[in-house]
Amino acid sequence: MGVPEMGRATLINAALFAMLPLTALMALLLDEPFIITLTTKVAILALAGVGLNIALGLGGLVSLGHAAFFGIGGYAMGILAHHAQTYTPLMEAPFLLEGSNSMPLIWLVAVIAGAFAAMAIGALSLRTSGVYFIMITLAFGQMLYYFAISWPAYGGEDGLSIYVRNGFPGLNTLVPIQFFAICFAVLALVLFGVGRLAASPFGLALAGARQNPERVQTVGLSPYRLRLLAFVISGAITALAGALFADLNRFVSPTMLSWHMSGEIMIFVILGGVGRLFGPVAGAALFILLEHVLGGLSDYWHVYLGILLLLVVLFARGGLIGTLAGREVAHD
Amino acid sequence: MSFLSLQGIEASYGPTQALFGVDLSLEEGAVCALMGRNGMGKSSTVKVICRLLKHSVGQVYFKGRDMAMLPPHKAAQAGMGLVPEGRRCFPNLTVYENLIAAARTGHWDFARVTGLFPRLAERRDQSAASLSGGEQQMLAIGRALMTNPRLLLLDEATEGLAPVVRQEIWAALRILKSETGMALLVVDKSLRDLRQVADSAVILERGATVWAGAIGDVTPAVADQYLGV
Amino acid sequence: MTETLLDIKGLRKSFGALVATDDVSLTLNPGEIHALIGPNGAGKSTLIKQVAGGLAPDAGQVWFAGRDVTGFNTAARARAGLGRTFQISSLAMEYTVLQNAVLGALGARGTVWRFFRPVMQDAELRGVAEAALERVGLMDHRDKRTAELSHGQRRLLEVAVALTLKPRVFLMDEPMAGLGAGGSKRLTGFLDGLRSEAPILLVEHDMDAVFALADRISVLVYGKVIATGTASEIKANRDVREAYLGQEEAS
Amino acid sequence: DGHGGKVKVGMITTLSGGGAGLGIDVRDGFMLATKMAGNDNLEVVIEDDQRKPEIAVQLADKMIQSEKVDVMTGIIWSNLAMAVVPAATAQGKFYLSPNAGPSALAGKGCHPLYFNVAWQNDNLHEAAGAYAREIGYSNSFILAPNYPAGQDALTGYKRTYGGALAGEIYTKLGQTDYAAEIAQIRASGADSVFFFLPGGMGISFLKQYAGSGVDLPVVGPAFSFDQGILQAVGDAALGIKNTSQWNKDIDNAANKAFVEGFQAEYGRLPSLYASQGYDTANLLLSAMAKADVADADAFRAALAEADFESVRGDFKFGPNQHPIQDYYVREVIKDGDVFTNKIIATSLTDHGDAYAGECSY
Amino acid sequence: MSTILLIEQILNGLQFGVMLFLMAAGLTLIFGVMGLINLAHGSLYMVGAFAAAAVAGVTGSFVLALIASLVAAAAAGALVELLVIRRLYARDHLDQVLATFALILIFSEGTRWLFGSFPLFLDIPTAFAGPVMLPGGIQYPAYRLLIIAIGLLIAFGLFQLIARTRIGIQIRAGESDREMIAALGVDISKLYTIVFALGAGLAGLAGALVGAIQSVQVGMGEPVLILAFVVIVIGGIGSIKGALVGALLVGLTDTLGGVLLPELFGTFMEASAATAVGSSLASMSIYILMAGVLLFKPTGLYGRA
Ligand SMILES: Nc1ncnc2c1ncn2[C@@H]1O[C@H](COP(=O)(O)OP(=O)(O)OP(=O)(O)O)[C@@H](O)[C@H]1O
Ligand SMILES: Nc1ncnc2c1ncn2[C@@H]1O[C@H](COP(=O)(O)OP(=O)(O)OP(=O)(O)O)[C@@H](O)[C@H]1O
Ligand SMILES: CC(C)C[C@H](N)C(=O)O
Ligand SMILES: [Mg+2]
Ligand SMILES: [Mg+2]
Repeated sequence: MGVPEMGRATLINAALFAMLPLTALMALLLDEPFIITLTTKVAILALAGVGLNIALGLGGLVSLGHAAFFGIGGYAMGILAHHAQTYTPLMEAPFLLEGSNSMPLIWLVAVIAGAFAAMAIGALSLRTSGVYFIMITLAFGQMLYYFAISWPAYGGEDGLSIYVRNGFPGLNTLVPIQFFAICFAVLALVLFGVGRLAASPFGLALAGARQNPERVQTVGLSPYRLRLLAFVISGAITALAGALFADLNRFVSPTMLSWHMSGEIMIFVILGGVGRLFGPVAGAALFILLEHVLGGLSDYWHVYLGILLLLVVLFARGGLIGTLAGREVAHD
Repeated sequence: MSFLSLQGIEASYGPTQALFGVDLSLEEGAVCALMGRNGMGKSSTVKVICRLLKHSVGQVYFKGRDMAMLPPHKAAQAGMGLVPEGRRCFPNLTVYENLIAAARTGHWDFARVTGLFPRLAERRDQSAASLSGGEQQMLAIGRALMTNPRLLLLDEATEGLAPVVRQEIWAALRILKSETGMALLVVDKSLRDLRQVADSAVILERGATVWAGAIGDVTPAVADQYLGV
Repeated sequence: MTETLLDIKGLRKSFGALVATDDVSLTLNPGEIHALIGPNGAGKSTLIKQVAGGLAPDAGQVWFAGRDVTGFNTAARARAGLGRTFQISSLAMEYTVLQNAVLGALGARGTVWRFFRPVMQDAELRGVAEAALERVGLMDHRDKRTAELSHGQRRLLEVAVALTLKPRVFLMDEPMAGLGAGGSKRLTGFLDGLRSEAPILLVEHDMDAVFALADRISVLVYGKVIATGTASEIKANRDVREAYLGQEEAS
Repeated sequence: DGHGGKVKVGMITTLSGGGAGLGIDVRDGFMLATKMAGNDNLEVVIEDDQRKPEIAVQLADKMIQSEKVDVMTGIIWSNLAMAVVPAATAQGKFYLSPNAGPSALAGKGCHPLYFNVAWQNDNLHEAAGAYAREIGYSNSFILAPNYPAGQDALTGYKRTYGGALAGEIYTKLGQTDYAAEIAQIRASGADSVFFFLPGGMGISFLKQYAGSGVDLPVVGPAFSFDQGILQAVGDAALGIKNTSQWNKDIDNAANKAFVEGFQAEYGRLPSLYASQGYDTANLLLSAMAKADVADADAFRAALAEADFESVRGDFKFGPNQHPIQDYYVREVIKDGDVFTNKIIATSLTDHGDAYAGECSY
Repeated sequence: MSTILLIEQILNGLQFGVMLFLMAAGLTLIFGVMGLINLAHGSLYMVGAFAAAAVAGVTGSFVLALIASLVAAAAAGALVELLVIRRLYARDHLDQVLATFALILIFSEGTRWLFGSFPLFLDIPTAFAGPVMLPGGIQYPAYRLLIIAIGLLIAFGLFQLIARTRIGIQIRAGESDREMIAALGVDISKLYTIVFALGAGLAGLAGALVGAIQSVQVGMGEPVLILAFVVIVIGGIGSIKGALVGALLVGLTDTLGGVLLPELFGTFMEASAATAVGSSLASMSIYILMAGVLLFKPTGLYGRA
């Protein structure tokens, strides 16, 4: 990697990153609250993508089941807030557990639940590799999806509506720009953390295991453990994004767990550039922008979306950032 | 015009240029040794000849035909057979399937190849992935012979082979050359072996031809200067 | 003689009807190079895999530094001090040469569970890695991506990574393969010096190197050790000449 | 602030993907009514929800925050309605449902600003149950997909049917092969079959049922026998009885104008959904004639009067602002080349819904 | 449950399996043999069904409709291969995922553009319309027997093609090293176009055959696509035999799970709760099956490491 190119990538990353708050601020000035909401959506979906990118980009673990974690985060929010909203306890025996509508607490629960789910799913799935891994993660995702649809306690396929957004100490989360600020701050923190992670010894070993597991073993490291940990971190971050997404919509339903969702998160990552720290940000921004702009054009706007995506894959190799930063893709 | 000729070839992998002016020519039925230290461009030259690498400057002629626009399979059909560096057997195919995958009719058939390498007959229905390194090497050579080429490109074809087998292969190639008039371009590290089969030699340094002549003229001094022996 | 470092006892491995390793026992002592030669398909790589941990033997044990490591997996054996090179290069192809070496150094350090310190700025790891690259002569290429190396250069990197592990024993599967004549000569010199750091179990078809280096040579044919001895003993062995060396090598 | 009688409507409906036909019909019915009324004070913004609840929620945010609409409508699917309606009404917007009628919004979750112009989800199934009882079926085999609307469907049927059940099955949502269910029906000794399988599921079921040799009578709600999909089912549907609050042969002036107008404008026969969209627009127009939307109470009262010419004939709202109306039994017939429905009986008259009692504002 | 019913359900399971195989066969060719993740395979299935419906609508002939489905889907496949897919072989699986996802969007909405938003009509020919009586007093739809026959025939043909013919060998060789097989003189590009078109044609044929007893509508391919992926993963990617066995397993599990689980729960639960719980579990059953198989055989039943 040449130094000037690195410089260019950094520049693009900075520009991309600044674009989000700038858009939000601009919308605030123009009194276009919906644009702020859209920007918030980009930030949250980017966060989900950043989570997936740890497994996908760094670890080479192509998970088509990340909607499971996204949805688990969503339901963590939905269930806690639902109980708080209806003043019913979450459980009474063996000890009393109340619902909650405090965002930080919900996040904590989402992250822990996501991590545990990723641990369980990962521990089993990582026995396979390649396409089989894609499919087994899909299988676990679909199991959760069908479970959520037919489990009546929390709305089944109808999902759960939460009428007010959960609270964050000192902020009014219902004001779009304030909620945006929260989501953006979370994204920024996670990006910083993941950036460090990628450059750390763990990151080097993990990416090494992606390229050549045999090699990592012969230097005395266990690819399985490296990957499992990556998968857990990845699931936890995606779950956090799920909790935020549920809060954005004040709604959660099994569609958050469907394979379409997994596919969409993956598409943000690929579109932006696999393994690029800021790739999911670029990918989510472009996708949401297209969806929003094209959606108004015609009943058949999916055709245009399809064509544009196709052009990106065929001609923008290495995703958006890869193309802009001008470095050829790593794998050939 | 020669059977095979390269003039002023330059070629790159993406942004990295590997060849900076390779000249080489070979007559029908002749054997040329391509030599040079590691990373000097021997394999890249071989790839340019069989079109796996496109050159940006210079000309490649094979049997009087400009190869510039030909895709690899056309080059092969024109009569080139490749034993690539690193063997590249098809791991998911059996030995037999590897051999017949791209076979063309001619002198070399399954019986003749397994006559040369009896081990391959013993392993006929085993997957190539489970062969030993040397067995894979035999398979790669056999596979190229099965296409009955007029020009055989051998890139480190004896790497990892036991000395006896190596000697057998060179012996077979010598017979081949005299009986069928097949031309050979050989990359190999053993100067001693090359001296037995080759007629001429070309030495590369930093991607360019720096020495060419009869194999007998590769004196210890030349070898020391260019090959570090 | 000092105590044996690596002790292979009665290893046996078959693939279906094929007995690839047939009751093989070998030892490796400190300071020596023990070469393993034999025809293609004799079972040399299979043996190395069983010692390094990629393949479980059907019977027999591998003792290393007084411990039975037969039940260890590859990673555990590497941590115990078995450093291996592959017959066919096995490297992280997208990494730079230096990153590959740092990965080795990291493995040798044992702990990767650090999440926030940039690894390429870790002076200690870099030091180990660069020293190893220097020794095999790849320092000039350290920022090249491994995929851009020529075949021979990759072989050298393979050796360099093994060096970073600071192993107590080297298991080398055809390190000379793919090196030019000059390269082989240099590597031969290098390995000669290396044996004082850690003994080497060396599989090689390059007889010049084997005869120049080996203190002892074992010959494997059809999975069985048919002879063990010094270079001159082996050269003089008729069976070995017939099965393996052929005419000129022995002359 | 006074709107000067202007009303801005936000329509969120399904216009792309597999379920698009329903949304397109609702939209077309709605737009036909506004065109026929020629009322310049009505402005409609339309967005495609792609049948995804999350997208619907975000579009609702957009309608409310950026478009600043007064009234919302359009949603086809119950799960999307559950996602959007409570939030919209909580923010003071009127919501007029042209199709989905989940029980939660009819009972405890009812809201003064929420009006359902179609039916409560159970209604058509109740009508089917009532018909089955009347005609003397006493051992029905019933099936529906395993999701809330499916559970509502079987509950609704059982509520009015009252006979024994030969079997009760929940199928997988989106299932396309029903051989196993049909075998169970064959073996069950049932005297009739009731099913609720909307969309492609119903088409598959009917075709496979027809080929199976089982010839028990079938009843179901209109959804699997409506104009849009009847042609795709073909002969397999002929003669089947289905229940609906509307049909194109209902004899009144409004319906006649609607059916003719729709055919003239779009070149196809209108469907149930189109009729619902059409009625929704006319309800809205009738309220606009009486009150300003800025005065929410007055506008709500005007809506509640339901003072418009419904294509269904008599139409009024119950206490929970869901329809009180007649439900008919239709039979699938072939009219020339076209499959269509003919009303053969009235199943329920002036029928409300079971949840109204739970609703209090 | 009576034995006869159980046997009939097993038959149904097998038949559903064969139906899945029809779809999985083309997918295994493309996915397994060429190493390409083709999410748009479901779209080709849809193209076949629509082509058949359109031709049947005009000509009234089912045989012509089947031919049209094959031709239209194969042509669409060849076109897609030439324009898009061939640039993707050398790429990461992920690029293939994105590109073929884009193709789904284009195909689905393009079809809706051409044919409208309402399902189309395609019916089975009258010769196969009714049930036939099998030994043991089982009534079984004749058309489903026809599907079983066609499916098994295709299975046999494909197996021969891939395992026995030289073309099959070359295709498999190309899967592991495209460049090398080209360097040996095989025009792998042309070969792949043909294979892709063949796989597409099979998907189209499956779409038409299945469309006659299901609904022909936009998006009909997606649920089957996922099932077909499940099938070939259970069977082991690249193995035609595996695809057949996997399809039968999935068919049986799905059918019998849906029938037996509610009954099982009914033995100790109240009826309507038992149906609900039983059918929830049944809808998860094939995924549980897949996860189970992969845990014990990480490369599927007949897959290679
Ligand atoms: N795929 C590649 N991408 C980028 N650069 C490459 C690639 N392959 C080779 N090179 C570069 O091209 C140069 C020539 O390599 P080549 O493989 O032709 O050498 P060689 O003479 O065959 O060496 P060896 O004896 O080690 O095989 C080397 O400097 C190498 O780094
Ligand atoms: N997984 C396997 N399945 C079946 N046979 C195998 C397997 N692995 C190795 N073999 C066979 O075992 C024998 C020994 O192979 P091995 O790789 O150990 O040979 P080697 O002595 O290293 O040969 P070379 O010098 O050619 O590298 C070979 O004949 C090979 O075909
Ligand atoms: C068209 C109808 C069958 C829709 C149904 N009300 C649902 O919520 O799914
Ligand atoms: Mg080379
Ligand atoms: Mg070996």
